[in-house]
Amino acid sequence: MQRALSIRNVYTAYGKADVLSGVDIEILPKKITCLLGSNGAGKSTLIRSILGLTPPREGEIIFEGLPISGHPTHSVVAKGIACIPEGRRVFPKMTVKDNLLMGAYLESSEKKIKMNMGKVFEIFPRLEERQEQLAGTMSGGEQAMVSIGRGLMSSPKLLIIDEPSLGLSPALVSENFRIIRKINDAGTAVFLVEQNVRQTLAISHYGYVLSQGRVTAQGTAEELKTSDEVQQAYFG
Amino acid sequence: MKTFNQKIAITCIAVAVMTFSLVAAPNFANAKDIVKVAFIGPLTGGVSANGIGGRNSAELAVKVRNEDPAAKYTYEFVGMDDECKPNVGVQVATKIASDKRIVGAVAHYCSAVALSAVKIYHRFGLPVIVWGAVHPDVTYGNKFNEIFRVNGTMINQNETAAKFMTSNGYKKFVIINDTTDYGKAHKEYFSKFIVENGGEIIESFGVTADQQDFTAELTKIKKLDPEVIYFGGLTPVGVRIRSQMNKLGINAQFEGTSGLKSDAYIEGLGDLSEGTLSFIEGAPLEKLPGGEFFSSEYTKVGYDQAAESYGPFAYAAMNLLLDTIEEKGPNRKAVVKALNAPAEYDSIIGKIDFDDHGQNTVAAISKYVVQDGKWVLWEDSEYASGKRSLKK
Amino acid sequence: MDISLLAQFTVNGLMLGMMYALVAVGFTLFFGVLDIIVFSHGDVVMVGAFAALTGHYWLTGIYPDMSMWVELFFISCISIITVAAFGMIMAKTMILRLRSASPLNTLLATMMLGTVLREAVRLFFPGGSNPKPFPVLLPDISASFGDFTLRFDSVILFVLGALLIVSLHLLITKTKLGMAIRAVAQDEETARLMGVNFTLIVLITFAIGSAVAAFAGVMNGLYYNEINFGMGLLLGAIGFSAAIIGGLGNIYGAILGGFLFAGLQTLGAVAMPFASAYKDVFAFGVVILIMAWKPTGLIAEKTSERV
Amino acid sequence: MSDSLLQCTGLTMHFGGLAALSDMSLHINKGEVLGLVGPNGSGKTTFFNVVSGIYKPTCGTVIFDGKDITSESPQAVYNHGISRTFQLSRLCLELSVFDNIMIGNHKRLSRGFISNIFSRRKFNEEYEDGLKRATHILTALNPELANRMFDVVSELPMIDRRRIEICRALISKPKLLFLDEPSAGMTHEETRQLMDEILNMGSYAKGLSIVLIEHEMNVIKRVTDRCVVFNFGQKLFEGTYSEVIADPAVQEAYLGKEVE
Amino acid sequence: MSTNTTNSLSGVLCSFAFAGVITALMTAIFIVESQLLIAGVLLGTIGAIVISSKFGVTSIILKSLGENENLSNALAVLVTLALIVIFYDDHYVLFILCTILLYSVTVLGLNIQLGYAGLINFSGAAFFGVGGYTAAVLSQYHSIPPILTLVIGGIIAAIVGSILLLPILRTSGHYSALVTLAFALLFKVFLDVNDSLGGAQGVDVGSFTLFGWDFGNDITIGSYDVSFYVPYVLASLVMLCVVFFFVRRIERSWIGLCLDSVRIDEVSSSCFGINIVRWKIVAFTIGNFVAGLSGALYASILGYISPANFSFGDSLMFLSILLLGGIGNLWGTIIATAIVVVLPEKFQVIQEYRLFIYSTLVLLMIVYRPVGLLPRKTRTYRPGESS
Repeated sequence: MQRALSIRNVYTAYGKADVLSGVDIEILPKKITCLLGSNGAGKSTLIRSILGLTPPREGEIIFEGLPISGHPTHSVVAKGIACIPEGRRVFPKMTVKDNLLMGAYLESSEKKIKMNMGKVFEIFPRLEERQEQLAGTMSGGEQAMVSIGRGLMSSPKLLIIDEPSLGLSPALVSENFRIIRKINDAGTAVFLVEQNVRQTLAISHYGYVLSQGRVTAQGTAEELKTSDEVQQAYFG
Repeated sequence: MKTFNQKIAITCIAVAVMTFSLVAAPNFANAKDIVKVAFIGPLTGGVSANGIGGRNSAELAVKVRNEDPAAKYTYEFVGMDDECKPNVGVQVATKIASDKRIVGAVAHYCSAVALSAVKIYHRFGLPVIVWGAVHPDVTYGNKFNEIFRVNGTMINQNETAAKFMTSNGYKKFVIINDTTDYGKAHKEYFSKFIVENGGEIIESFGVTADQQDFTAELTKIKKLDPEVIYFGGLTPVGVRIRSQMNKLGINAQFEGTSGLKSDAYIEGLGDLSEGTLSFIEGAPLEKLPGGEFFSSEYTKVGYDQAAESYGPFAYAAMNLLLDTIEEKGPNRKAVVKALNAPAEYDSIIGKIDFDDHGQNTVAAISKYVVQDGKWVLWEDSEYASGKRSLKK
Repeated sequence: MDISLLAQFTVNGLMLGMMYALVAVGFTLFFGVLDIIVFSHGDVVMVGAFAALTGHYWLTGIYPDMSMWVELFFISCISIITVAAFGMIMAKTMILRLRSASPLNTLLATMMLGTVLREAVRLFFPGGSNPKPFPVLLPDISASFGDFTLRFDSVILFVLGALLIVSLHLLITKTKLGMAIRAVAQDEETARLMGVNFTLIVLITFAIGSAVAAFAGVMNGLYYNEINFGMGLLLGAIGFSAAIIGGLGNIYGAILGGFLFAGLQTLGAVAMPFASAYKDVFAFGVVILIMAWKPTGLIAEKTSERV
Repeated sequence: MSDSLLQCTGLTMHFGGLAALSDMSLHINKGEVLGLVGPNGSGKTTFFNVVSGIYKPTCGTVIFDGKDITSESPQAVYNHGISRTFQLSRLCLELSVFDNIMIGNHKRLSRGFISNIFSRRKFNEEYEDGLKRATHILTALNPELANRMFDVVSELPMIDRRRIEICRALISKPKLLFLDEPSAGMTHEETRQLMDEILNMGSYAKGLSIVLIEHEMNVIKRVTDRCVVFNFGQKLFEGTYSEVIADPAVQEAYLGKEVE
Repeated sequence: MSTNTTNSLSGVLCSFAFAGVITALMTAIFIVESQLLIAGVLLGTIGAIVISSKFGVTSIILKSLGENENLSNALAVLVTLALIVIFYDDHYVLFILCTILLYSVTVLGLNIQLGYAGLINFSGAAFFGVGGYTAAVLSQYHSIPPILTLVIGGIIAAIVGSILLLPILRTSGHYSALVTLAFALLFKVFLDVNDSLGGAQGVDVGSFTLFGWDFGNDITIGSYDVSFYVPYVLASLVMLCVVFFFVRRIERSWIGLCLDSVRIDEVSSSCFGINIVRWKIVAFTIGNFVAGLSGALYASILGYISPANFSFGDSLMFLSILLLGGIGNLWGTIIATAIVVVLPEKFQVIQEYRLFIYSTLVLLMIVYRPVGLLPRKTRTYRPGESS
């Protein structure tokens, strides 16, 4: 099977304590792979490891056949990975437009940037209306749009999305998931990290469950929906 | 553990004994011929050019003496830096005064430092000959037997200056002075003599020694429109004030005190220094009795910095100290006693005659003006001959 | 007070304020990208002035008949380029290392760095302990209106300073580089996620900040025609104060702070019922009052969690 | 309600335009263990922060033990008898275990200069007393930890830090204890141990009420008498554990909406 | 306390020997004049430290000193007394001793502010100076006993410091650093231009008089002329001991615990009833009081003070001593003070270069060993008690 990103036997530590201990995950091209797990399971640490923000202590991370573990973040991003971080993290004192432009920071072709921005505005017409507004003054839902749009600006091969449902109302959450699906339909591989099991599995193709820094279950979305491990991870 | 601890204890004691013997050893060796003499002056900071010039000159005196086979002792020269700061001066003074091997010192360019240090010399009985500080109180403020001075005081300086200025037709003066005793005393004496000679002090401004911007003061001064701006302070601030005067288009005559007359002033200003006046005690080097000898010796050693105006004073002071030690032996009390006895000494700066306060009474004041990038004696200048004229 | 005198004080204050603002901008830029106060910045200004002076010695040695304007251009370039390079080296070798240190340590370390720079110039620049004349490279023309003298060189310097601030503003707001700098300042980690090379941006920011400081140094030299090794100490303290009262991390705050401080000094010197020598006491006293009134600066941008 | 210890009515907390809590009313009974559950960002920790005085609520009232403590300072709230732990452990890492616990004992320590510096009789009494009590609680939690009383906290593993935090919150004999995700960062086994220990705490402090924020539902299941489910700053559901997990609205909030 | 008596006996011996070595070393450094020999002694010392730490000797010495704290405190006093006896007539060495002792006192005061409560103070030298100027003014009134002069100096420093309390309590971080920095600059300029306190020139400070005995006069004991500095060194030593005891007790009490807690985490402190404002005020005020106290004695010893003594640079020096010694470690403070005061005095060769070398060293130290010479240890409330 062809893979977009392989995570092999990764150990990551903050200080002395290992947060990830031997994680193996395969992310498929053009598919949505999800990672489920409760708070403190190590999901965010895994993302940080992939992106080079907290380099793994041991193990390999391979993107399209090339090792990227230990590379600085900007060169990982340059290879075609984009991230929509947890809590949206828009640049509060920049306009919506500037935020989107930051998403295309490594893109030099004006034409492409314009095209991508057009696409983003197509998905989120609201952003086009508000492109001169400072992102920090927008509502949570609008900031989520900025954050997702920003992630799309570099037309990445792999989009990592960290907890898109955090702090959003149910209507917005479903809307976001619909958009993620749409993004994937356009051919972008998505690595979706979520707590929200049902909606996540509803749109994913394949999934992993992370618990205490280890992968405790994996399988297709259908398999996981009925898995006890998932119930276990959430309801004990 | 126990034995190990004992080992450590033994090691420690052994180390202690060794260190003691190491320290004690050199003190028993050669004790005789060497006599220490000290120099204190500002070797760092804004007026270091004068300090280093003085240090070199004093050191030169010691070198010359050491080369003289007739000398009874070998002299060791100790040069110290007072940074032109009173507090540092007090510490350095304490240091040399409490070093019993130092028999005498030639000290201080900055009056602020000299004033604060004289008490220390008195307390420790160290004979000190001042080579540059001009505040009258250095000698006249107390009656300390240990303090002598070869250069004149600012009283003479300002009297000459005031007379000269008023006789040249200047009437309206503004004073800028730094806030040390040096600056304040200059303001006081100059004001006094100006008023006595029929001039008028319109206003005076106190400034701090590390101030960079004087535009606010100078703008006020411009409004007052004086004929002369008199500056009581040292070179660095003088350079700043003169250059900012120009920026604000103030066209008054600039006049400084002995603290301004240094080559650094001209170097710092270039053409702007032209026409600046300064008054200083003592005659120029080439007119001094031993001037030629001094400058040839100074160049022979090859110092990379000039002796500056007070170099000859430092040389003379050190020479006088060495002479006295040769005659009376390396003993502080004997030196103090000898110097207090009424006598006249010949030196490269002419006759030295101390009054009962230790002040050299021979105080000729020279007037200088900057002409073509040099301090020129007024009488020899094109200004005096009428070829050029001061600002009106 | 009559109007011409008032105009004169205003012009003096504006010149002073421009210099302070240029220094304060550096403080605030560095704080923006690294959350670090680089206290040696005032001494970098001094280094800039001395670099220009060295350039002057060197150029007049080779081409003694160079025209004023050409020389001014070249020595400014020499100063700005060397100091910018110096800023990058300093950031790379020291400041980035201090990022994980406690804020007190960074503050002290950069203060010590300032002392090292000051002492190095004093000891190793020929005759460095004496004040040095700075070449007059601007035409000596002035216009007088009563007691008010407006000097052509002041006007040029002020305009140049203003142009520099405007171009800095354009750089920060309109260019991709400026966007990256702003992004790093607002959220370093997310900026990295966008593909920003953090270290590079920090180095470039230090180059820019130091270049502005070098310009301030040249400006200082041209304005006073005299430079000395100690000029950076107070300038640094004032730049720091200006950046803080403006609100750290905000360039406009720094500029406001710079002019405000100059205004306070001028006010203290001319309009207060005490001797002009108290002007710094007055200015710093007001700074303390401002901190009590607005604990995060006049334009609060980014609260400083550190120290 | 006679046995109600804490009564919150209409608590609302706005951050800028965001309502972290809106019109939250709930009560806690004496001696009860109440579980707070809900997705991330649903306002549980904000609730703790409002009650313990770190945030001033936009509106609403908090009555504790018959006294209105709305908008009181954190110090005052502590002195009334509410203490807490923090979601991200907020121990003083560079201090010893004992020091950290004594910070929690602040209420009972004299702060005068005489007793602290000159005449140490009173200080010594307090020191012995504090040491005894700290040892007592720590032993109840984990006897080994009690032997490491003067070790630096930064050298200890996460579970021990949690224990210390709990001990710090307990030593002042509070009437009400807030535990904010005590299991975060621990393994299942460790969580289980800790929960046993929490259940034991009743033996140390009689009549102690506990409010527990927790994601591990088996913990909730084991230790709570009653649960309140938060979602979007509002109370979604209130009942026993079995009622909670049976409720479709809770299922939806937790696992997400059943998708067609 | 150690259990085995033989063991502790050899530990005591060991401590005594160590004290002997320190005395010898200090004596050597003070006596030796030749720059080469000084360099030799210093290199030897550094070499000895390096070698002995390699064999674990240093840690054993430190441990046996730490285990028996009363003994090591007494030994430290003994070493100082021994140095006083050795140099009974050497004014300059005694003066340097005074400087070390009193600078240590000031830095201990700053330690309460920064090391415990986390309040950064860039105007330490200013409060030191307030004490000094108070002594200068009071020395005109001979009827005031010295001890009262010192205490008044401390109180005035604390009062002056209270001007800054409001801005300091309201600000945090760099904003708070600016408040003290601005005050340090303001204070120096104020003294420079204010004539009533001597201006930039400075003022004389009269020596202490007690029942007609003037501290400024030399003393003759038997056939020995004892330097007038000896009583001052003794007074400084007593002051250091008292302040050291006081700061140690603060550290080992609930007060120290509250201060630590305020420094490390204000939110969690307030959740456990700790009054942050109160403890910040207490720490700032006590620190300034201590600085004023030592400043008053220092000024009396110096006999002469000027604004240049109390510049921003001096405040920086105090802070860098604190950092070099290891923030919060009282012995580290004293050792660092000794190094910072003595080294430039002994190395005259580097005269012009000393500030350059000093600042370079501090810079390297901060970059490469940010914890200082002796990092602070975990608190134990009673001497000898440890984990």
